[in-house]
Formats: sequence, structure tokens, C-alpha cells
Amino acid sequence: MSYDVEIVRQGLNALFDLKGKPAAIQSWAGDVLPTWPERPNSRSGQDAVELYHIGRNHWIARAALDQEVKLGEHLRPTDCPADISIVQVSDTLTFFRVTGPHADEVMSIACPLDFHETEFSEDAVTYSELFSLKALVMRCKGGFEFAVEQSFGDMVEDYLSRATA
Amino acid sequence: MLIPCPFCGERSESEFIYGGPVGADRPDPNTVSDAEWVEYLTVAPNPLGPVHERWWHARGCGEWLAIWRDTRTHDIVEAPDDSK
Amino acid sequence: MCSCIPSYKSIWVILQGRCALVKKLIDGTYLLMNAMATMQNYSVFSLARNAFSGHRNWPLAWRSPPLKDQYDVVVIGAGGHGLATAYYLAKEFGIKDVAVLERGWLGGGNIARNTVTIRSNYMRDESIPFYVKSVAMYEGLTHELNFNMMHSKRTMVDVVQTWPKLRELRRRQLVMDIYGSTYEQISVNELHQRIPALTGGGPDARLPVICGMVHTDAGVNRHDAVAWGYARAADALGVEIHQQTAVQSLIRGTDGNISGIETNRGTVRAKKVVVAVSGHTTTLTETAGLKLPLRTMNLTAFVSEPVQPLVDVIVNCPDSGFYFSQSDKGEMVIGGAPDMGQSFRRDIKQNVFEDTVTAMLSLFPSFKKLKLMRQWGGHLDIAHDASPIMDQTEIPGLFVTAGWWGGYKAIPAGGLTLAYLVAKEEPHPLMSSFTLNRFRHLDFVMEAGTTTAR
Amino acid sequence: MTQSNRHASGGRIDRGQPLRFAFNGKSYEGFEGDTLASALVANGVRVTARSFKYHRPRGIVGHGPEEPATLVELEGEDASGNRPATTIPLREGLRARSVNCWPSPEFDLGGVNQLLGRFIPAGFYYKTFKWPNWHLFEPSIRKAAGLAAAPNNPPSSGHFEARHAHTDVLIAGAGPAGLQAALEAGRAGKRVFLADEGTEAGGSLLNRNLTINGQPAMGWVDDAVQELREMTNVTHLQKATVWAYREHNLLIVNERNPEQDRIIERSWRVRAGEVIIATGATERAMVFSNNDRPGVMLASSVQAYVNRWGVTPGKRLVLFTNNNSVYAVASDLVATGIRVEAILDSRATVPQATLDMVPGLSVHASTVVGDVRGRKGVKAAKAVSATGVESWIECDVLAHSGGWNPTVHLWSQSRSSLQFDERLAAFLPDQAAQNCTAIGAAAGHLALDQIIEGGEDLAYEIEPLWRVDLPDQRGKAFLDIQNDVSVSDVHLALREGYDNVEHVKRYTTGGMGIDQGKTGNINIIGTVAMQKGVPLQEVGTTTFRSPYTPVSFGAIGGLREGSVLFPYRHTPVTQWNEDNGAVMYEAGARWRRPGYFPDQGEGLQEAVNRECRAVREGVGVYDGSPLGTFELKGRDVPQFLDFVYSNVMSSLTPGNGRYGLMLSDDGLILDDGVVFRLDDHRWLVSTSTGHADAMNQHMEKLLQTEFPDWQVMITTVTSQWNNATICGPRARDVMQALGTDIDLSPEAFPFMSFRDGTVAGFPARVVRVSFTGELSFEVNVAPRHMAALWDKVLEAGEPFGILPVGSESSHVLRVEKGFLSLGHEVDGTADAYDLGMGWVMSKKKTDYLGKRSILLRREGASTRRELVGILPDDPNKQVPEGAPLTPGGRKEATEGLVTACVWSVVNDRWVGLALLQGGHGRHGETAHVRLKDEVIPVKITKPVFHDPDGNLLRS
Repeated sequence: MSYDVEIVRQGLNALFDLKGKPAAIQSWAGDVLPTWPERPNSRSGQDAVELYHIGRNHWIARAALDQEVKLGEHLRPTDCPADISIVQVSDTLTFFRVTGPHADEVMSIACPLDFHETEFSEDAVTYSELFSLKALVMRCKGGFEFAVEQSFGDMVEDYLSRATA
Repeated sequence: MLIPCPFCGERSESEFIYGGPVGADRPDPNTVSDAEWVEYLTVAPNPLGPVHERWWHARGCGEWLAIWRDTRTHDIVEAPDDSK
Repeated sequence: MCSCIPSYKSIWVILQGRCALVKKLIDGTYLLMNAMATMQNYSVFSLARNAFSGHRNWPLAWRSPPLKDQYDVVVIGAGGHGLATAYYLAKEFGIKDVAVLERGWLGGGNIARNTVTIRSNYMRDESIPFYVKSVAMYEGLTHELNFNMMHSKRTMVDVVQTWPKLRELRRRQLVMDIYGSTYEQISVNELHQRIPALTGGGPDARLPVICGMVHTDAGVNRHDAVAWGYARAADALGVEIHQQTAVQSLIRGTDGNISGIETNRGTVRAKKVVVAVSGHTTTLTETAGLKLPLRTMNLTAFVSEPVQPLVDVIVNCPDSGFYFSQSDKGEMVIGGAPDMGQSFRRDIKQNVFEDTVTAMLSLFPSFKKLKLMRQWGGHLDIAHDASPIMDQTEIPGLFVTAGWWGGYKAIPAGGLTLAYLVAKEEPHPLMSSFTLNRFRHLDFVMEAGTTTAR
Repeated sequence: MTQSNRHASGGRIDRGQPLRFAFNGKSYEGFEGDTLASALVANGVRVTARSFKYHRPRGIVGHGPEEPATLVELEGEDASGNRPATTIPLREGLRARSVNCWPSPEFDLGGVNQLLGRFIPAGFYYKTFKWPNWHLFEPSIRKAAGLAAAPNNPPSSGHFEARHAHTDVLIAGAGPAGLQAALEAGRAGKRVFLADEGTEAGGSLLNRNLTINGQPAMGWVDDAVQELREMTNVTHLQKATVWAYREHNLLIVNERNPEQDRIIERSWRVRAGEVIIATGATERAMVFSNNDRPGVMLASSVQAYVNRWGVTPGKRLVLFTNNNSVYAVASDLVATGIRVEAILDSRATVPQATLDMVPGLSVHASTVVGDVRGRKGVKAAKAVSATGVESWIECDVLAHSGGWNPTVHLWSQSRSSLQFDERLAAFLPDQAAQNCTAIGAAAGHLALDQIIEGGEDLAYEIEPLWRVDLPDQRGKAFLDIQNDVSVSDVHLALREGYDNVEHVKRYTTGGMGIDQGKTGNINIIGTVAMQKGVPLQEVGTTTFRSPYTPVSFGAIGGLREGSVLFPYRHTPVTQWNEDNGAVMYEAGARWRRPGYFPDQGEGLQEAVNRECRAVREGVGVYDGSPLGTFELKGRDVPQFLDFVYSNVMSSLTPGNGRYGLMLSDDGLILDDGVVFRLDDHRWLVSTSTGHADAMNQHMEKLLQTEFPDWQVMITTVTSQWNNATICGPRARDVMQALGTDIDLSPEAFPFMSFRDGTVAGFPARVVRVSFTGELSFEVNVAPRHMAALWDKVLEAGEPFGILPVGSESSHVLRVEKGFLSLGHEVDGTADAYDLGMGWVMSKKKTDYLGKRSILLRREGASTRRELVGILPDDPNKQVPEGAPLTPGGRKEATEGLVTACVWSVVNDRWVGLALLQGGHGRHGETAHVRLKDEVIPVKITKPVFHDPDGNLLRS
């Protein structure tokens, strides 16, 4: 019997890479961004914009692709002050979803993280290793969502199909 | 190994890239003697015991961190007293 | 540590089937007996003679004399390099008041843990002639030491999977030609003929095999025999080997020169002290305040279960990152890349190990059914420029040989050149580029792209 | 009659499920629940193997992974070699044959070696086979060695899998101690990972008739297993061997045939908070003359065959022991109606409680076995009393027990220490090196009542006997049955000075077999200790190494094979490349890139010439997407770039760029690349494809560890921008044809600047850099537009004869220009001055990475090897890349090497680059390429063969 999962390679998202002190970014971006996720490797979301706290003074803002222009106009990457960095990175990451009863098992083949709920909670988001690549990993309804650098997308799809063959 | 990242907590060694031992501070290249410059570049501590070393959380949050690791056991240990 | 123990199954067949050779065997044995008058001769005849006395009359391979408080030369470390150095000091330079001190058991360091690959396919003018010499010395060692090293000059074949690697290997080939070392390119078809078990790496593989490079001078032998053979021969020349004798510190005289060593069995004085301890070099030299550009790392290896002969060459796959040979006992003796962190743990890292195994399975998919039987690690020191160091240090009378990651193949020539250095106090011409002096102006000897990190 | 030794009832086998199997070509029948070994015992097969060295007939000795004698090779679809018959679950249609004998173990031609025994003691091969050389003998010896045949195919169906797991407690072993620990941890709510190598839980209780609180112990096991099954926090695996204990409490478990039939084996990498080692104990052999006869078996194994599998290995048994455990075996045998001829106990007195277990049996204290008769099966055992009285006792099985060794392999692998316990005569766990504990028999608690409350068991007492030592002893007494190592071999090793236990092991090969000496190693240590007159602790053990039992490489590799062996990276144009017949190469940083685009029937050189001509005379395009690209932001970027690059970057104005070199602090070239200033605080840094990750690491390390106060933020944008680089004299025409709002004139848009705008309707950043020496426009767009842009470029370029250009042509084009390449000219020795790039080494800056070191190195006496161009005297003569240059072409130390040699379409000849000693001062002279059988004279020139003043790339 094969693993009972559904694997979907997703389309583009609007993504912005944010670096700098939270107060500085907040004061520049205003209320376009959701409540600040203070805890390392956690996320927050409102009005379809999600914010991932994935490194020291490092966040990723994510929204649907149709929000890209609007978000960009708010964040104005080229105009922001010297002490913060905002870079549009929508094309950089390719997202996958693995959902279904055996999503945990497929993830345990790919990734060394401990996905037990006490260790990897509902709002967890983190960079980790997935099929020996750097990957952004989080939970989604019914399973997990993760993203790898876009050029590795075909390779990850290939690997996932082997894992669930 | 499990390596403690100050941002992410303990993570599998496979998320990290080894960054070499923490050496002496870089001397001023314009005033230091040749011999001292060469020693700074080429000689690293090689203890049979705790070594201070750097790792890059390359597949994680991107943090460069330093740990003390016992070269005999690979246990991650407290900094020895004389290093503080 | 690998095991290349032959089976005993067909001894009878061999002895009977080679009648034509008996005359030669007899002649050869007598020649050897004359050459090695001081040692019990090892031959098929001495074996037979002893068989009838129940093997009760074999003498000790080496003595365990009392430790004196002074020697002309003290060699620290009864591994391959230490024992070879002591042997050549006595044999080539007449220096026989030599003690080899070993904190554990002789032959128990890296010589007990390596994968016995002997080769000379290097890239630089500084390196090739030295290794050509070492390979040649190994080939004659069984007869020189009257101890069967089971030297098997069975050829190394590189399996090339990327064009940059081919370019690098061809560069080696072209320089090696000058020094008489052999390296030839072969086609994929020829590669499959030489290594029928190589069924992976086809045109659709992740890294398709492009061609092979054949190094016919390469071989393997039995590592324990090298240690034991040198120990026995050095002992016969008067060298003393002291096991379970741990050197705790080096002692310098008031003139700053080396004057002896402190051991767990007391102080021993010597005007010349040789440090031949692989990974522990800095641990020792720092007791005399000497810093060296060396770091200690872990290198791992593993063997499969023994199986019937399948591969009769050394297979090296630098693009995939592993190499192996099949021992006479039938085990695949497999090595991969070192683990970069400093380590004295002598263990295997699971991720490094898995990398090596998966690389091997990609080219040898039938090995999926082969079983891992034993794995281990060894530590070695690596110099800042990854080339060896052999020199008298800034402490007069203190000599080091270090930085030999993959120093097994260098044992005979390393021992000979170090004995030369100790006796004459000047570097042997084959090793003159490998002194500490090179670091003064950062004149590194970069043996770029040594095959799968050995 | 089939299964002649099977009892009418009893045992944990399913008599309703008979299974047919074949052993050495003969058919037999067994039952579901059997192992191959128990089925062979049931069928009365006595000679099951031949020994490795002497080819002595051997039978089944043990019942688990400790089995030293009977190794078999499975045939057919589950073919694999060197498997102990005791660990193979029987299944329908199983085909097995003994290794190391031909044609069969009953009649084995290799048996002639037995006659030669005295000529081939330990280490004999070091003393012989030397003349004329080893090569003469090696082929025959190799052929004779090796046990099973090598596998010749991967498994025909199914695959292997490796996965990660995390647990609070890992418990190795589901015997009474392990089950009890799992229950306790599971009830406490901890995450528990319980793994056991057997087909079912219970450990020793499966083999023994014990009670807990008056009830059969297996009932307790069933209850425990049931309770564990109901706990969601417990993972309980059977057929799962914990085979390695690594650093930081990482353990590797091999699970065979897990629930999914498509998975052959699964490898678990388990990270455990705490490890409990409940691996039980292994019975060790007694050492006496001819202790390897078929029918000489471990007592506990006889007990297992009787109780667990309902078979009796013999009809008349003699038991030989130095400890109490054998008395329980005898009691079980008697209860089953098997005749026990005698119990020989080497101890002077046997405890009364022990004797009470075997009323009516003949027990001889102070008595040992002196010899065994029966070459192909035990016929009689010679009992020898302390007073020297000898008597032969007829029997068909001699069951022996030399005591029990706690199974400390995992404990020792964890680096935890062992201590020899005189009372138990065994090595016991001592100081833990990691967070682990040993419990139950593994900790020396060898009786059930020490492990489980209510358990009833006989107290374990022992007086060690490492070997039977009698005057006039004849026949070999084996310490290691698998490798045929006898007591006399160990004595020989000691006599010759191989007296360390490691020397003994290596000289005799004792303990180096597939069983790793599980039943015999301690006797070797004991024999060495006796001979040297020292305590066992002083002799010590040899190191326990993983794996605990052999494990297939397939399971270790898991799914990582085929196309995903190494990662691979694609650009949006990869598919187009493949569709258009590109020969794809591995191109650094795991990118797969086109090497060249051959037309039908075209070879590499023709294709490359065609592509190069297009770039030099018309226009070409390549996919430059893999180039490493980073956006740097912050006030301190200028001073940072001035520190990491050898030239000055801070003086760049927005919109402009500069080529630069990054050096390591010891003066070696790390990378070359181009820096553009986007605006006051935003910069774009590009690196070579292969070094992108390393340069990212380099910059982050400096910023985070050396200059934490500097305000520089780095974002990797390699995959945010893709580019098509249009290059050649007609490049501007193609750009115009594509349609752009950017003024492309050289005045408005000069070399080394960039402009943002639209190209072919896509938002684009166009950069004027050139790696070919021609007019070039690097058109950067978002990857979502890249495939479409590529199509449009080819369409717009068609009238100008545009061709896609692969990396082979790029190499030619850069060599013609003398542009350096990492891995060719930059090989770890040349510096920027050697490469004629002194201009890139700032004299103004007081410090930058590598400055001091390069100056120091150049003060050294040695003559530098410097970059030159070479023109073979014969323009049609190709020089191999990497070929050495020697003085006068003589066969001596080299003075340089040819780093590149290409056919130049613009020069219509071969041209090359070389690093040559003092090369900068030797232009116009002749140098000599030295090949094996040939000397090629070459003229030394400046390293540039096309447009030396750089007018074209600025045009």
C-alpha cells in the first residue's frame, strides 16, 4: 500500500523579504502587515497577508499573487530607508502542499524536523532541510506546506513522487 | 549532532555548514609582523577537548553561531572557564 | 582497519598445482635466508618445519626489552611512519640506538584503520616523484622485510562523471607521464569490461559516466603486515619497540634544544625526538610550546560482508565521492569523504556515511543487497594547505612528520626520507618542498583536487 | 519422514500453515512461525555448513543472530548472502543453500583442507606465498574466499526507505525488561520508540517456560503488547534491529518488511531524548576439543527449539555447563519427554536449589567435556572428571553453556564504558557516556525475578571456564567457530609477541566474522588473560563497532537514488534546451546547463565553431540565469564591498558597475564577479555560478562574526531574476527588434551600466556586461517571464542568425579574450598579479581581504607562474588542456602548464592560455609542451587573441 497523501505544486505567491529592526519595518510599512509574530519561527496573518518570522530581524510577507502589486506599492522596496531591506522575492520560492492521512510520514522521509505537535505547533514556520535542500516548512490544513528555491522545484517534485510511489 | 541555534533551538547538524574554529582576532595587517600574520592565518587551536567553533545555519535561519564542542566525544559543552 | 585475510580453502590446490615453481621457491627462500640472517626466516619450509613441532618454536616477532633512560633517537608513535623511520634509521644510516614508543599497541593507529590504497596519481612536481618512490618501495617490501605484505598491484580505475573532473585528471596524467607514473584514459565500454559490476551511471543517470582513468601502478596490501613487518625487521636491527608507553610531554634543555621526553614509565633522554603520531601531533608539540598549522579530523571507512570475487581493481569515483576495493577475503573496503570538523572521536557520522553509501549504490545498484558488516573512523591531521609536513622544527632536535591525510601510501618513502632528515639534519630531496619553511611566505603546496579526499 | 524431530504439539508455530522450502536443493516442510534453522532441525538436517578455513562439517549452533556456524545464501527473488539460518523467517518457496562448500555440506571438496590443518596455523600467510610474489597466489586465494556469491542485481521489486523519527525514550529490545520499561514510559505519557529484532515480542520469554505471578510469562507479554498497542504515544516495531548508536543519541534502526509490502526495508534515524538498552544477553560457548561437531549446540538454543518451535534437535542429550542456567534447560527437556543422559558441571559444587530442578538426572560436578566423537554429527561426549577419570557418554546432542554475556554492543557503541564483573564473569555496562541506561539482562540481571516483580526464576551463578585445558588434549578447540580460530592459534599469536588483544584478533582473525564473535570473543579474552596471567579487565575488549548485525546498503541509502541522488536545478529554459537537443552538463552548484547544441549529425567541435562564429560575426544568446546574484542593502555596504573585493567599489555611482576579485585572507582567489550600485543604499553583487553559495557564506560570516555593527543586509535573488544574454555585433539589432523603451545607444547606455525598463513587453533590467568580449545585453526578467522572453529573443534574432550558445562555446570565447576562469587559470596558486590583473588590486586601500598575504607571498624568492597566451607553432596542432610546459621540452620538472587550448574561429587556429614561470617577461619566446612521446613548441604571447583593446565590448 502506498502513502495516502495528496501532493500539489502550487502557483506563485506574492512574497516580500523583510530585514531590519521590527519597529523600523513597522513604521515604514504601516498597517499593511499583520500583527507582528514575535516568537522565532512563528507566523501571523490578517487580511490574506501572512508574516513569517524566520530569522533574526528577518521576515517574509506572503499574500496571494493578485495582491503582489498592491503590497509592493505599500512596501515600496526601492524607496525604503537604509536601515531596512525589502526585496520582492515572489519568483524565488516554489510551494508544495502535502496533505492527507500520511502527510506526517512523507514529511519524516524528507525532513529531520520533529513534527510532533508539542514541537511544531499550528503557527510554526521555519527554514529547515528538506531532501537536503533549504526549505521553508509550515503546517496547513490537513498536512504541511513547504517551499524550496524555485530552481529546485522539479527536483522536489521528482523526489516526492518517488517517496509516495 | 544536534546543534543549538540561538534563534531556532536545537537542530539537526544536516541543517548547518561547518565554519571552522574560532581563531584569534584579526591583527592589524599594517602593523603586525610577518610571523604573527602567518600564525594568525595558518594556526588554529587543535585541542584534545573543547574547541570553540563556528557553524552556519545555512538551511535554517542563516545565523552564524559559535559553540564549544569536545573533540573527543562531540558533546556540546560549556565554555571552559579560562575562555570567559 | 580492513581485513584482507585470504581464505585457506585452496591452499592445497595452490601447493600442488604450482609444482613447476617449487624449484624457484627453494632458491628464493635460501636467498632470503641469507639476507635476513638475524631473523627467523619465514617461508613455506620454516612453516612446515614448525608444523611438525606443533608451532611451539616460533620466536617472538619483536622483543619487549626494558626501557632505558637514554637513546640516540626516540620515535614517538609505532604506526607505519614511526616504525618505517626507525627501520630505515637503523638500516640505511646505521643509527640503531633507537626507541619507538607507543602509547597503545604497535600498528594500532591509522595504519590499523585505513583503506590500504597505494597510488602515485598526484598533480604537482613536488608530490609525484615522492609517491612514485613510495609505490616502488612498497612493491619490494615483502622481500625486503621477509614478511608477506600481500601486495597486490591491481590497478586503480577512476570512474569519471563530470568534465571538470576529467580535465583535472588529464592534467595529472600529463604531468605524471614525466615522472613515469601511469595514467591512461579508457572509454565507457572499456570501463564496463574492467568493472562489470558497474551497472549504474548510464546515459540517463544523474551523473552519467563519461570515461575512466586507469592507474596501473596502484595497489593494495595488508596493513597489519606492514606494521608487523617493519616492527619485526627494525627489532632485528636493534631498534627497541615499547608498547603501552605513553609520552606525556616533550622536554627541552636549557639551550632550548630537545632533550628528551616524559612518559608514563619515566623520563627518557634523547638528543633527537621524532613525532610520528598522526592526529595527535599538536597535542604533543604544544607540550613544548610549539604551534603547528595542523588540524585533526575524522575519516571513516566501512566494509561489506565477504562475497565471492567481483571487482579486481580499486574503484575510485571522485565525482560521486567514494572509492572501494575488494579485499582478498571478499569484503568491499569502502571509503568516502572526511568530516570537516575537528575530531578525535574515531567514529562515523551518519550523514557522511549515507552520502557515501548512496553514491556507491548509484553506480553499483546491485550492492543494495550487499550488507554492511563493520564501520569505523580514524583521525588524521591536515595541514593548512592540505600537504604533508616533514621537518626539523624550530626546536632543534625535534622532528615532525604530519599532515599525511592518506599517509598509508607514503609509509615507505616517508620513513626513508624522515630517517634521512633525522640522520643528516637536512631535508631529503624528495621532501624538500614539504618543510615548515613554506608557510613563512605562505608558499602553500596545493595538491588541488586530490581524489576523493584521501 | 518429514519433520521427524517435530513434537506433536506445542511451540509458537502455526501447524495449520505448512510451508515448503528447499535447502541445498532438497525439499522440506516446515510451519509458519519457523525460522529456516528451526525447520532444518525439525527435519533432522544435521550437517548444515562447512567451516571457513578447514571445511569441517558444522551444524546449527544457536537460534538467533549469534549463530556462528550456519550461514546460507538465499536464492530467487529474495537473493542475499551470508545470512545466519537462525534469523531467516521461513516462508513458502524459500530456497537456501549453505555458503562456503561445494557441492554440499555433506560432501565438500574443500574438506581436504582438514588434512592440512597443521600447516596453516594463524598468520601462516604472512610467512609464505612471498616468492616470487603474492600475485601468483592471490587469484586462487580470492576465488576460495568470500563465502556467498556477490549480488548481481538490485531487488527486482519494492524499494528501500529511510526516514527520521524523534522520541523521548528509545528502548532497544522487547524482552521482559524492554516491555516493562515501555509500559512505564508509555503510561507516563512519554513518546516511546520500542524496537526489537525478533519476529515477535518477548525476548527470552519466548524460549523459556517461566511464570509471572504464577501465570505463564507469555501471557504477561501478550498483555503488555496489547496495552502498548493502545497507546498513541508508543511506536512498537518488531523485525526492527537497533544497529547503530551514534553521537547525540542518534540511533539507527533497520526494519524489515514493514507493513507496506512495497517497502523491502526501512531505515529509521531516531533521535532519542533517552535510550534504554534492553538487549538481553547472549549465551557463550564452552571451549573444548571438537566443540564444533554438528550437534554441539548452545543450551539455550536447544531450549528455544524445544519450547518455541516444538522441535527436538536430538534424542539423547548431554549438557555441559559452568553455570545454573542449563538446569532450567534440562528441566524443560525432561518435561517434554526428552532423554537427558547427563549434566556435566565444571563447578566443584552445584547449588542445591539448582539440583532440585532436575530430580533424577545424573549430574556430575567437577567434570568437563574432553572431546566429542562423530564427524558429521555428535555420537558421544567424553566426560573427564577432576581426578582424571574419563568416560564416553553416547549422545546425539551436546548442549553447552559457558555462561551469559550481557549484550552490550549498543552500550559500547555509545562510547559508554564496560567493567568486568567477577561475580557474573562478564563485561557489564559501567559509566554512561550519553543519556542511556542498560536494564535487564543487558545490565547483568540474568534472572527474571530481578527484572519483573512476580517473576520466578532460578538464581544465576557461575564459575567461569574460559577453556577446557587437559593434558594430551587432541582435536581443535574452537574459540571462534566462524573463522576457525582455535586455542592453539591464540597461543601461537601470544608466543610470537602478538599479545595485545587487538593483535590477537588481527593475527588470528578471531571475532572478525559476520557474527563478530558474539558467542566466542569473551573466551578469546579469557584465554589471553589465562596465558598472560592477568585479570580480564586488563586484557579488555576490542572495540564494539556498528552494525550490531549486518544491514543492507539499500536500506541505508533509502530513497535517495537515480535522478535525486544529488539535487538538480533547472531554469525556465531547461525544458527548451532539452527539447532542442542540447547536450546537458553538470555546471556547478547543481545546475544542469547546455554544453552545446549539435545539429543533426554534428560533433562537438563543429557545433562549437558554429556557435562561436554566430557570436563573433552575428549574434548569440545564452541563459545566464544560474549566475549567483545578491542584493545588498544598508549604509555600510560600500565599506564592506571595499573590504571583500580587492578593488574599490565604494566609488561606484548609481546605475554603474565594476568587475572585481574576491580573495581569501591568505591571498587566494575565491571568486570573480560584478558589482552594480542600484541606488545609494542598494547594491547588486553577482558571483560565479559554482561559487554562489560559498560567497554567500563568506559574506554572511564576515558580517555576522567580524563586523556585527555594520549595517549590511543580504538577500539572495539568484532565482528572483533570470536572464537571457544577447551577445555579438548584432545584439543591438535584436534588442531593437524585441522592442524596448530603453535607449540602447552606447552614449546613453554605456558598457558596465544598467537600465530598468521593458523589453518585449516584460519588465526588465538590462545590464551591459560581457563575458564574451562582444557587445552584450543581459536582459533580466522575473522567472515567470523567462520562457516567454527566450522564445521572443529567438524569434526576434532569427533574421540575424541568432544561435543559442552553450558552455563549451562560452569557454572558447572567454579564452580568446584572456578572461580568467575559476578552475582553469585560477587553480589555487596564481594570484591577480600572476594573471596580469594588477589593476584590480587597489593600492589606495590600506586593507582588504588578502592584501597583506599577497604582498608577503610575493616577497618570497620563488619565481611566479604567470598567465601568457600560447600559439602552437603548427596552427593546426591542438595542445591538451593541462599539459605541462618543461624547460626545452625535456623530461624534467615542469615550468608551467597549459590551462586552456581552443580552436579560435576568428584566428582560424588553435590558441591557448598557460601559466608559465616568469611568463610576463617571455613574450615572443618559444616554450615547450612536454607530452609522453611528443614535444610541441608554442610561441608565448599576450593572453588575448581577439579585440585586445576591448573596443567591441564597449561598442
